[in-house]
Amino acid sequence: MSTPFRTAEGGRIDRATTLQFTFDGRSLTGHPGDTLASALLASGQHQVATSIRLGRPRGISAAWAEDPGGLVQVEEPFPEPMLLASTVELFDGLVAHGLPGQGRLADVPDSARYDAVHHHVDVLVVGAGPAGLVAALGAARAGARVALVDEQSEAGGSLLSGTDRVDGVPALDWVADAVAELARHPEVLHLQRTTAFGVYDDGFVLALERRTDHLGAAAPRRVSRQRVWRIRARSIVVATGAHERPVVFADNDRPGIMLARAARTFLHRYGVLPGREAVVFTTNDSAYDAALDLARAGVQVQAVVDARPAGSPQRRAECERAGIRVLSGSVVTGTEGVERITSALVAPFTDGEVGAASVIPCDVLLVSGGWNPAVHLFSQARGRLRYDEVLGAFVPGEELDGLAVAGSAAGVLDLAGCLADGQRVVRAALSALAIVPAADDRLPSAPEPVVPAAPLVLWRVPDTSEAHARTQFVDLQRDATVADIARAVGAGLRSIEHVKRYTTIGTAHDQGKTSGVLTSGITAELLGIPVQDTGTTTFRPPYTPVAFAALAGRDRGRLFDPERVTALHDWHVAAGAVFEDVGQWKRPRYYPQPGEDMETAVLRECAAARTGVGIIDGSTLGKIDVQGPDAAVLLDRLYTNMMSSLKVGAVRYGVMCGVDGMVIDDGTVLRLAEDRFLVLTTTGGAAKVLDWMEEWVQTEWPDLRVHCTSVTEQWATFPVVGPRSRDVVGTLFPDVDVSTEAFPFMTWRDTALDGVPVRLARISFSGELAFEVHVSPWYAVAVWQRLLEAGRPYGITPYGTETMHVLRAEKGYPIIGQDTDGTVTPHDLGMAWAVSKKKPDFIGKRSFARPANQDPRRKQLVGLLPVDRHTLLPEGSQIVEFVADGELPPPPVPMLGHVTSSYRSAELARPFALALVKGGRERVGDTVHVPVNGTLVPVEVTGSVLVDPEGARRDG
Amino acid sequence: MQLIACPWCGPREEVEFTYGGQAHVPYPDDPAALSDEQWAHYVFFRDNTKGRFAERWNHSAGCRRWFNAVRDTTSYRFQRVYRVDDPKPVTP
Amino acid sequence: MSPRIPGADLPEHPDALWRNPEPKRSYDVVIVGGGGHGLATAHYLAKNHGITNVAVLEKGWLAGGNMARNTTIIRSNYLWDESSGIYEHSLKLWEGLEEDLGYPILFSQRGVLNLAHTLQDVRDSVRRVEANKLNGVDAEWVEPDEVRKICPVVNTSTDIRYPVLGATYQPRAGIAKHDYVAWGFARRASEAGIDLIQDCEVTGFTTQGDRVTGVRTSRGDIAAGTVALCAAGHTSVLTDMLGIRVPVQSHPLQALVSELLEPVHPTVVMSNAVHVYVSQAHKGELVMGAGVDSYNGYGQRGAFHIIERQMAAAVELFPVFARAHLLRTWGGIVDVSPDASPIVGRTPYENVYLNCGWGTGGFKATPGIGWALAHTLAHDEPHPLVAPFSLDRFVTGALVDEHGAAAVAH
Amino acid sequence: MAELLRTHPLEAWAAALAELPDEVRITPEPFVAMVDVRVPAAASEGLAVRGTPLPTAPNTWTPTADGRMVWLGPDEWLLTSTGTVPHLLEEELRDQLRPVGGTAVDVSAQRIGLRISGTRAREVLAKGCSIDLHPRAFPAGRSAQTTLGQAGVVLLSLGEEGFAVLVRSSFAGYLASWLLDAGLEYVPLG
Repeated sequence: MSTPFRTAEGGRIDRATTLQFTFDGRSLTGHPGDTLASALLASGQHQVATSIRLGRPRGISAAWAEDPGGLVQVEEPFPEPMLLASTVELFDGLVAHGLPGQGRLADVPDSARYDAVHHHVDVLVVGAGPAGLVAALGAARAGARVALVDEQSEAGGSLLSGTDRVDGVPALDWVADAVAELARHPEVLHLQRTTAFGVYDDGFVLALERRTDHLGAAAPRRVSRQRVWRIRARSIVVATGAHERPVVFADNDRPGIMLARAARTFLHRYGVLPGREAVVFTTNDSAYDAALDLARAGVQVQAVVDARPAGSPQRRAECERAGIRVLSGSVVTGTEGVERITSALVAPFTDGEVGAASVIPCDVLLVSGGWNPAVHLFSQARGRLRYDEVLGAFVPGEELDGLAVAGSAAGVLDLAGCLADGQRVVRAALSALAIVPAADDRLPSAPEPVVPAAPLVLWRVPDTSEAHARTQFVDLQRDATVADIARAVGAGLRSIEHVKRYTTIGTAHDQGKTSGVLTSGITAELLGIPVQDTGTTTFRPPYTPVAFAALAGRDRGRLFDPERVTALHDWHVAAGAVFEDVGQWKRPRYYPQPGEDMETAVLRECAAARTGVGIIDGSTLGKIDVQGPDAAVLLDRLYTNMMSSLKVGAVRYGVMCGVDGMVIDDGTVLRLAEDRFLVLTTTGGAAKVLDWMEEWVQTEWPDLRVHCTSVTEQWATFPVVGPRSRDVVGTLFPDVDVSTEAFPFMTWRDTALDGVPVRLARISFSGELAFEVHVSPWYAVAVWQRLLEAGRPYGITPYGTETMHVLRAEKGYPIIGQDTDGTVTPHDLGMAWAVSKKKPDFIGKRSFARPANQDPRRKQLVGLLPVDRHTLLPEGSQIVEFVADGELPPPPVPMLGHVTSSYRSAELARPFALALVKGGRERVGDTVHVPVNGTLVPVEVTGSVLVDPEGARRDG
Repeated sequence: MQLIACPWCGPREEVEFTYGGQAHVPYPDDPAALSDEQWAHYVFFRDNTKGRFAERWNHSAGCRRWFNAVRDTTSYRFQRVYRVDDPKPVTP
Repeated sequence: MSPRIPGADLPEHPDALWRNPEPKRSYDVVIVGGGGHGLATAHYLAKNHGITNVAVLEKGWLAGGNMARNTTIIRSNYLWDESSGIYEHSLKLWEGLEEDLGYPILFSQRGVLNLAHTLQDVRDSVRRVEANKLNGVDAEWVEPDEVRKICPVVNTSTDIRYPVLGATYQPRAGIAKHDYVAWGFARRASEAGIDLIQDCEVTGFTTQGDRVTGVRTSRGDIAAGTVALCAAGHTSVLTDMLGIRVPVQSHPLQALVSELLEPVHPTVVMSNAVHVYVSQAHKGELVMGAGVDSYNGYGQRGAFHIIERQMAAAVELFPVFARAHLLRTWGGIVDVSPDASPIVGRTPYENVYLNCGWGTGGFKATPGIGWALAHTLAHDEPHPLVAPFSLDRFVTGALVDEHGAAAVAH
Repeated sequence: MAELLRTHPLEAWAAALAELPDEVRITPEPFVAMVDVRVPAAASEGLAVRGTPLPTAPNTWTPTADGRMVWLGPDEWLLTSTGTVPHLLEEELRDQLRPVGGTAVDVSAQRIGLRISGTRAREVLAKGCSIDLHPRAFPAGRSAQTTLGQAGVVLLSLGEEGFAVLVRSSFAGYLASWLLDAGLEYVPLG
């Protein structure tokens, strides 16, 4: 429970409150404001896990998302794999353990909520460090709509890691003032714990806000755990800072080795000492701050090892004043220790030659090889990168419209420079938006920077030992080393993409945040070419990993995809319907009565429709009002048959083809007036057919005076079907003469029920006498119930789609999309009668003349009757030639076609099927075989109409 | 996810639109007069330009109007949007 | 020290992969496109036909296009005879490929489930399974409880938005490591003396009558006896130079990967209605493909809303994936033909062969098409396996329509 | 027999909607007559329908004597009326517009209306609507056809009174569920 490495004071933690957590089974404590990493370090634990391939101990090496070492699995409050100890905020009851590179998913569903919000701004600033805060303030003061997002739990960025002063006060006081001022601007959205992870076109940025993760089990259940902000910004300021770059040397992976600034972060932000005895290895001035800060905090700084021949005269003087030894022109060549570094091997480094090493004991080794600007978002925006030879890093290499990079992310590494850059960049952004900066927008001051000594670009400490190259780790997460890169180059690889794939560098959890540039540098060195020519691998979203569920957002469970329902849905549910998904619609498939399975229920429903009366909710049928003087012209062009000759008051069946001549939809057309038709489409075809009509009218025939309007949900549609349907409809609508003579087949009549308009149509999809009742859905429930009441004496039976399918199949009526598959013409369906020979053209006509359409072996729709009178052929079954000996020949076995629809028929008292069969109409009377579960079922080919082929029943 | 400027509704998210392929491919005046090959070219063959491409779009979740656009298929950026009855613009 | 993680070790690559030669001025065969198809064709030209005076021209880095970007699913359970013919031939080659190439390609025959969520899905699935069986392709229809046994993390609850009604299952299907496959072919081809020329962009062709005499490239002019176009998404760029019209459209297709996870997903699952296809690779990452972006695009990137929809589908079908993390997204360029089947064979130029339009099927076809195209080039006659995929089917109307029928892409 | 009763698609949602706090008030609007009006763009400029000029600026709506007139496209409007029964409104408009080449279709039941108001109304809509709903960008009188969640909607800004959302009737249940889910975080635990 002890925290021996916690400083006595300081840091941005709430020392008054103690949090309990468990790591690798050990109970530990920390404070609000800690991360899991800082709490572990406070307890003296550096090692978090072992490495994936070599099993080497690995520890915390950075204080935020660039850490390649501290991978953990959270177990409580809910399992989440592959998080970084450095980014997990501590909360009471956290249970976690270290991970050797592979996480574990929960085995139960995640009940947390996730959501997304769209947000629009003039200026989006990413990063609330010095440059970002200045930019956000500048935009806010100008009255712009601003969003400021930052991935940390509090604003400040690099200022949280140091002891800087801004405007003459401690920098974090300035940060607090800035945050308070931003909060006063009503048009500013300021989000912490929010990572901008992807930049897309037109200023679109996705950012993940971790809303409740830091609350642990106390997270409110009704609030989303994580939220994706979909920010549309007219201008983006990327102020994402820079990642410190390590230097590669032998055994550079031991726990206790960390980036120099990480040590400052742990010290200043979390009040934690990374160790007692430190060695600092650097190629630039910045790491001296870590040495001096740690020394002031009581750490024994054994040496600053500076690879530069002359080091930094000024920083050396500071060190000397603090009693710190500086070894210029020296490098760390290796380390010792097992679960923790125990010493660094330090050797002179002159003109690229490494001398004999001496041992310096230490329990922490801080490393700085310079800085890599965090150019990820700029690169995602397809900004070109330029290699900066002084920094030894890739920096933004061009100006982009609508996205600018400020501060360290642009390679500006001093505080005053970052502040000024933030202002410069936001002013340019505002200017492009014609927004005038506020007169009182003042640049905060920072101490004039000391001109640093030039950094040395050093990717790895030269080492001729092959054994050492195998412990010179480039990508710690992948256990990939300099030796691996050397092998890749030796194998003939020249592209950095090939090197990455050969070595797997950069493909792990951190996506190469620390290893990417090193790999480019080392590869260039081995190939003897400039780093610029090697380039980097592509930066791809997301910047840091994002939970799948966060991206799914609200589209989960019942909201995954909209459920479309008719006005009668609640009635269907109450009636015990079993539903079928038809596109997005929920349609009753059948209505089982107690004890019934589907087969019994459907036989009962079918019998009712064939012998008495049935009723179905057909409201999902697509309906399109086609209106205007040229309405008939349009329909003539789109249907294969003639619609212009249809009389007002009449109904006609029609087929529609694509330009390739294949059937795309069918349905009935009611002529409502000379200039008006009601087109009924299939349920699945409703939107498609309306879009099809609009496309032709708008893009090809704008001269046609016609308008098409969806009225699918304007009309509830109830086919009343069966020999007694006339009685039912006649009872409910006594003013309508429902006799065959007065109301013939394929006509419609308007009437009313209690003043509510009702349209009746003599349309039959079953072959039986039938009336379609169309009424406004406002009254759908009431009219449906009236129909049921009127039908009660006749045993009116609601039926579902399954019965509808049986009834229509018995009549040989195809379902487009079930009995067709996009390769079927009207002729294939036996519907040559529905293809006009008079019209000079209609959509699809020309394709009928192609050679393949003339092939007599085309598949045609036929009926099938299993000879044994009881086998129900599975839909989808394939059909083969009859084989006399009952044994299929070895594959490939030629196929004749397949079963498209198959049902048990109450009417026929046997199962039957529809099928597409090669040359099928010529084969009526033949017996063929259908393989079913390993046996060959003999099947007779018949015409497609099996019930009432004369059509005697349609008039009752 | 870019913004597409509907000629009527202005910039809207890409998801509100559906793509209609190459623009300025008119339905033949007399399909019956075409050879099978010519007809096949109307039905199946469309340019697949790398670079600036004139194509059709529909603001399907908005005003449902078709319009044309010149877009760079490499950068995906829209350079012009224009109404279906406008001629194909000459772009630099 | 903790025990090794399953999958932590990838097999080692060889110490030598390929030479980096300067292009010669003339070759018997020039293959344009150094992706999987081009490299496989080169390998089989050398191995099966003894033809080695061959150059493979690649404008970027070898196998850096779709080969590097696909989700590595291998299966042959296509509907139509023509399709299952070429894909099944390919699958048989996959089964011996590791030995043929002497390269550990991590070919894992873990089976593929194609889920059915609607009654029409079920009909289409049974149709495909029955056709597969008659064509000698291993396939079966499995009920939801069997789906759960094969892949326990699939949500087979009946009260989800689109319940799983069953699936087709092809046990011999699986995945392989894409780079290793490409590099295996490249290494063998290079060893056989075939020149693999990278950073070599074809900028034009020289022609004489109805013959192409050579290619112009960013690394100089190269004379060619026969030319094979294997440029996938960039095919139209080449055919435009030749004045040949080819009915393909290039679209962005995105894919994504999670971090490494303990094994939870032992097979390959594909679903059309709830659009998702997923496998768990050797090292433990979940690999998924997203839908094709609707518009034409050569940008190797797509729109993020497609990824978001993909994630919603993944979490719907695999609830335990909720806190897996999206690590990386990327895009390829698929060339899609009107009937979703490839276009392979002759062109109006008598010594130029076309190989394109594979859409999302290119990776799984790699050995098969390499084998058949090499045969075609060697005999100057389309091999029967590719003959049905000729360009002129669009004129006759004899399409191989995998759109309408199979309804299963990828 | 009793008079035919009307049923609203969101009857089953009424209780749940009523539990939302004042910050997010979601109320189904009463049934009104709605007619889809088409007038060739050339004839629409200055044309008054039932005394109200057609709003020809895209993405706007104007109040009428007893309803609203909403721009849906360069030649398409949605006219609502509380005072005329649907089929009579259609008939009236068909008669009026036929001479100028226009058409009219009763679509009263095609969509239902929801009123969304309260201080969190914009925030709730922003969870599923990509349009900028800031009062400066989407003031009273603006409209948009767009998507909310996965439902196509016509969205009207009513200014201080919040927003009206018109949604296809078959999607009403989905949208209500979606809105309840989006509004849940504002519902105090009770």
